[in-house]
Amino acid sequence: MIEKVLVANRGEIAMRIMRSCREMDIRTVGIYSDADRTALHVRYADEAYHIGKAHSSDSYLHIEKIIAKAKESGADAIHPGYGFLSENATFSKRCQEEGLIFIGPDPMAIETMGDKITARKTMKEAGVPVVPGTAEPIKDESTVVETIHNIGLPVMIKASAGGGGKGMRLVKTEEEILPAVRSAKSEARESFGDDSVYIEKYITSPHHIEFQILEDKQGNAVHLFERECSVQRRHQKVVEETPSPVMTPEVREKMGRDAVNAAKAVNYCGAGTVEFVTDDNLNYYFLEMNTRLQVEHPITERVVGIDLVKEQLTIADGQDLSVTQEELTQKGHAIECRIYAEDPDENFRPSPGKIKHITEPMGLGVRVDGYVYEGYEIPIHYDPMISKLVVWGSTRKEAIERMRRSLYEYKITGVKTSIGFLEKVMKQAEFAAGNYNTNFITRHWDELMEAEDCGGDCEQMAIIAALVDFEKKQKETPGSQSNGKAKASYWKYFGRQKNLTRI
Amino acid sequence: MIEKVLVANRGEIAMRIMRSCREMDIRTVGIYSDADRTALHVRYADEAYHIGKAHSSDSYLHIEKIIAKAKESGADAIHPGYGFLSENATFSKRCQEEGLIFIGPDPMAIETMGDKITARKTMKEAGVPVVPGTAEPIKDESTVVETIHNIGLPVMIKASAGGGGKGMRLVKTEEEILPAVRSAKSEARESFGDDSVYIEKYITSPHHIEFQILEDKQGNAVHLFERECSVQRRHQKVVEETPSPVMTPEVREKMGRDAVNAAKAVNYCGAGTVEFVTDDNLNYYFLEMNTRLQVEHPITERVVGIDLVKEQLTIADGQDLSVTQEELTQKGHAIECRIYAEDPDENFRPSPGKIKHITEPMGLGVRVDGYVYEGYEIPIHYDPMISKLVVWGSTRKEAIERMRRSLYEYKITGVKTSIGFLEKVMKQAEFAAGNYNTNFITRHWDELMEAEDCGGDCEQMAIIAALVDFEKKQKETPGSQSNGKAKASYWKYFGRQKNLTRI
Amino acid sequence: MALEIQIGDRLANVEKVSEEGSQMLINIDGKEYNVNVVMVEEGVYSILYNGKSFNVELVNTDDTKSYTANTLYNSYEVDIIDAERKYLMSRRGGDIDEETYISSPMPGKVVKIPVNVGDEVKAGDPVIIVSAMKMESEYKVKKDRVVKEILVNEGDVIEGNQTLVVVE
Amino acid sequence: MALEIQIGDRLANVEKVSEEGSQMLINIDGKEYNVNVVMVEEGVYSILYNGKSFNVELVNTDDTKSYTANTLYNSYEVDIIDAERKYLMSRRGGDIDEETYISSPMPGKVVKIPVNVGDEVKAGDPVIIVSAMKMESEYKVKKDRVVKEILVNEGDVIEGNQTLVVVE
Repeated sequence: MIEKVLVANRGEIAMRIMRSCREMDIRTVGIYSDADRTALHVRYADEAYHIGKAHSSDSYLHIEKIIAKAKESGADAIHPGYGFLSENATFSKRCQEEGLIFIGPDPMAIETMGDKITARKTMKEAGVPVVPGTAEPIKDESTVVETIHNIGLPVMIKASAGGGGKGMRLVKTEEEILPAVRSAKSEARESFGDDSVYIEKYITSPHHIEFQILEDKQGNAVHLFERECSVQRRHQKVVEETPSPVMTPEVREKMGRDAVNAAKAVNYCGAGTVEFVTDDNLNYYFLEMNTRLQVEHPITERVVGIDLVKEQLTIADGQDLSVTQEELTQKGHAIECRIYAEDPDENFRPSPGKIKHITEPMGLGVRVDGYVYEGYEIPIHYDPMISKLVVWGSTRKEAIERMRRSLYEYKITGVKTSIGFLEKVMKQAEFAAGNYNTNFITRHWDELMEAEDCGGDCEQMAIIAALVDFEKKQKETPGSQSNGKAKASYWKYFGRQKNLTRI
Repeated sequence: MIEKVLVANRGEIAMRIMRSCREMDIRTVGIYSDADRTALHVRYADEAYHIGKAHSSDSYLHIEKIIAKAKESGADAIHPGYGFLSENATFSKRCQEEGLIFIGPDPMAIETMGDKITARKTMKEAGVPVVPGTAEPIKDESTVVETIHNIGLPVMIKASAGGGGKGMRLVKTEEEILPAVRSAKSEARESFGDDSVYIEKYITSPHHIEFQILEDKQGNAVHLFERECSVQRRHQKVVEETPSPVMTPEVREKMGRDAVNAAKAVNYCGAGTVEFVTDDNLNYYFLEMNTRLQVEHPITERVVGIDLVKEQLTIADGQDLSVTQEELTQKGHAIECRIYAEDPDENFRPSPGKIKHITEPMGLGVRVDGYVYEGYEIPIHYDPMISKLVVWGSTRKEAIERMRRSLYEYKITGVKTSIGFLEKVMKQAEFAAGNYNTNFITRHWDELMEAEDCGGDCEQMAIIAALVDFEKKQKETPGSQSNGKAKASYWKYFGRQKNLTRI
Repeated sequence: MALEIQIGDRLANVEKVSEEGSQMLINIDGKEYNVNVVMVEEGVYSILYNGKSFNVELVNTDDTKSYTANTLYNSYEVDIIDAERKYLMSRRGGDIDEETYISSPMPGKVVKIPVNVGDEVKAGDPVIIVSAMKMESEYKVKKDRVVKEILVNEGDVIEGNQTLVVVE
Repeated sequence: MALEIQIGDRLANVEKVSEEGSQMLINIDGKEYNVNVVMVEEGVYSILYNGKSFNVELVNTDDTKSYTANTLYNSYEVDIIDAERKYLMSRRGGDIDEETYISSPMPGKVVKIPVNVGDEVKAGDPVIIVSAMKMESEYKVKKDRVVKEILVNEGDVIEGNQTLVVVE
């Protein structure tokens, strides 16, 4: 069995991986950049080594430095986490060459899935549905019209040589077809000197639904059902849940089978995720495959009852999958909210800084995967995600209620966070109804940006607390008032006022 | 539906109840004694009222004060938690009289189960096995011998008028019967002037196994399977798990049925626990019924997937049980460790005081139900339990590994805790094997008391940390050395400095 | 001691009328509040008022007289306006041009300074670009200005609210 | 600066030989340790030594020179023996009879004082009973003694390590 794992990552995912390693009695090696000496994964690891400067290219992305540390420390495997080198075929290859176990698929699977065109082709061959459309550019008008009819409306016409929306036309009705084709082609010709176009099925209200898969080196593969990830802001997932509220048992079985086929088509090894775009009628199309652990993997763990990191480790070790498809079931409902150090009131700008105080939600059905602690200074160099709040409920309704309760309990000060924003997401009737798609946040923007109010008394209580605190400090430090240094504070005071008024 | 609940308790259980209330959108009223103004349940409740002095009889046990506060605050129900008034029939009755919903059974059920003799009688009538023995004292020697033969060896002979071990004899073999009966009777006569005796079946290596039950006001009753609570120190549970490692499906079904019958025999209402003493061959006998929520209820919640507090609330509200027996299943394995503020190295003496620092374990399969926070001073007046660490694993082995990992991560300073002791319990081979009984801690006392050692380097690292910390403080506070008085004035100076620079 | 406390746009007159242990009578703009106030953690206050349980967390911002006060849903900027501050405010009046000191509200790294001292910049022109957590933010002038002073260099790691560029 | 540090029963000679940022060379009883030491939280140190990651939490006990140091499994009492403390120790010598000051190691409430000043008590007799968290503890004299002073009353709430009864 693998005895020592180097975790080539930081933040919550490094902690997540090390926790499972510890349960399996596998020793862990952490690496850290200049910016991460005080990071929790350095404290939690059995061993920790400095790897380079704060910039990722000199540390968490530096393949050779990481491999050297793995060998130096006697690690027999490397877990890349997500992000950084997790989908880097070269890294997977270099590990192979150096006799280190890369906890993930081989370079070929990463490469195939990493290239959109190759992935699409491979999936088509494997019988996995891809978004209907033309593989080659078309010039002839009648062929274009015929193709559109074959694909079925609505479709998107895109200029082959295109970009920036030029030569792009959305076609919803029969009558629009010919005029749209003509104007698209003419605009394309004018813009790019080339009037050939692609045709692609247009998904009106797309859902992002993904399937977790596991495959061992013996070729045994299973799926662990779906995750609904349609609550997105600027293509970034904000909330994920499983099961998907729009899923049916029949479609689940079909999609699951396709996800397994997608993995088998590239001789996948380890944990991966097959992402589908799905329309309101549950027609689904392969989008891409993430050849690594996902941020949102914990909701699957909770509902299916499998530790995915442990499965990654035993698979990497060459062992058989611990479960068969028939043994896998979903129980209850899980939701994840991603907590970011960002200021929703200021267009979600990042909010790095020092954590003053944290109160984590506790009790039945609550899991927090985080890495910040009181007094920790979140570096400016990396991702602003500070934790993932995962709840489980026996029903979707209970899960939402529990998520609301947990967000209510979750207090982080020192930096701004998205907690309040997420509370508002949980309160939307459309979210409760479960029939949302990726337009959810855009459509509810105004409600989500509305200030909440805890009533007039709150303001009075804030005044009272400030008064009591100020008088308390006055008593503790008599005479701190009456001197010239106060002038400095005055300037800062205005500095702050300035910032406020700009808001 | 119940709209506002007064929680007549404190500590982790008050928090536990309020969390579920919040998820159900039920408002909560907390009460607090002089010692509890800063307690977490006061901060978490929607409303909180002072109720009396630190001594429980003036606060958490004062029925009339609590009822008055419930009415004053407009609460429609009272949740007693466990301990305090939770098994007080008078309290249940007074709530009834005042038109308040008591979240628990009616006075009759509490009374019946509260009296050992009545409970035993009621159970026998309901066909629930009780420890075989004589219901009436016997004087006649030949009747005694006959009774012993009927019950079967081993038995315990106890003086009817007895106490303190006088007139008590353990009989294991046929030959011992007559001499034991005679000496017991003669000792009883000498000690108490009465030579009549009871005979009771003796359970050699007893397991403490209990069944969780739920019954609604319509008489629907289910059991939620067993909890194994045999890791005990001085009859106090230390570790609990479910399923019991010694249980078989057949016995589980039989015991479960008996537990339901026990509840039905007293027209039970709400959540309750039927405790059985069980021998190595899984012969089981009714011990007592706890007519309230148990400390260890979370392990059942985790494996069965039911929020027991929510069930209590909906049952109290008059609603039907949310599940039938057929729908209930156990998934995976859960273990609870009770974390106490006590010093295992000093004969487990209580260790109240101020919490300096807490790091709670996090991640997959971990639940912490606690109530202390950094800076909180644990009062000297109440129970030393500060939290319950509950883990789940897909197998018992994984649950143990996860519990070890979680105990490793769990750091509390400022007070002594039982965390290290529990780590040693988890490491015992006999615990891992699962065939332990209530003698477990006594039998492994020496191993459990052994000091662990993290190796010679730890001592060196402690020295280094102390050196660095001391030098750091020296630098920050120059001249603090010279003498006591200088130090005091220095601190004033420093306080002022700090204030100035902050301005 | 009566004080003025600024909370958001509102200026409140506040006075602690009496105090017995944690029980206090506090007058805010003429209305009396009978409250029980206890600091339970550093900077965290538990307040019971009319039975209701409130939690207020105070974080000192620039000095001991300025706070961010977090309640359940709201976050307030609170300033204690005592005699000293009042005096200073009256002396300085409102004559500071707030837009001449360009700063970033959060810490980060200076990615680019597309201007030099002496440059004339137009309203809306960026004068500095700061990166934090993989996101870049441009800071622009709101009116036509001249770059007077540049206090940082490209590549510098900066604090939040630190003046980076001065224009006039 | 070379120091003596008492850890448990052991007296160690400790010196910081050199320091560069968080990287330090520390000599303990003649052996050199090349360590990377950072205080990550108040009183919590992360130490990397030979690649291994150690966490040491320090809690000051009586003063800034006395600590409880918690490592993974062990808890140590650590005292910095600097010149001042050395002098105090030498002055005080070992002439304090610790058994004449009866105290409870933990806070609690005095339940009963079964003796009066002037009473002669036998070895093993309890002189005070303290209750904490629903558990009572008796504190007994180890030799035959006379009760000299009783510093608390029944019902008093007491601190840990506070002298309760003096015997001689």
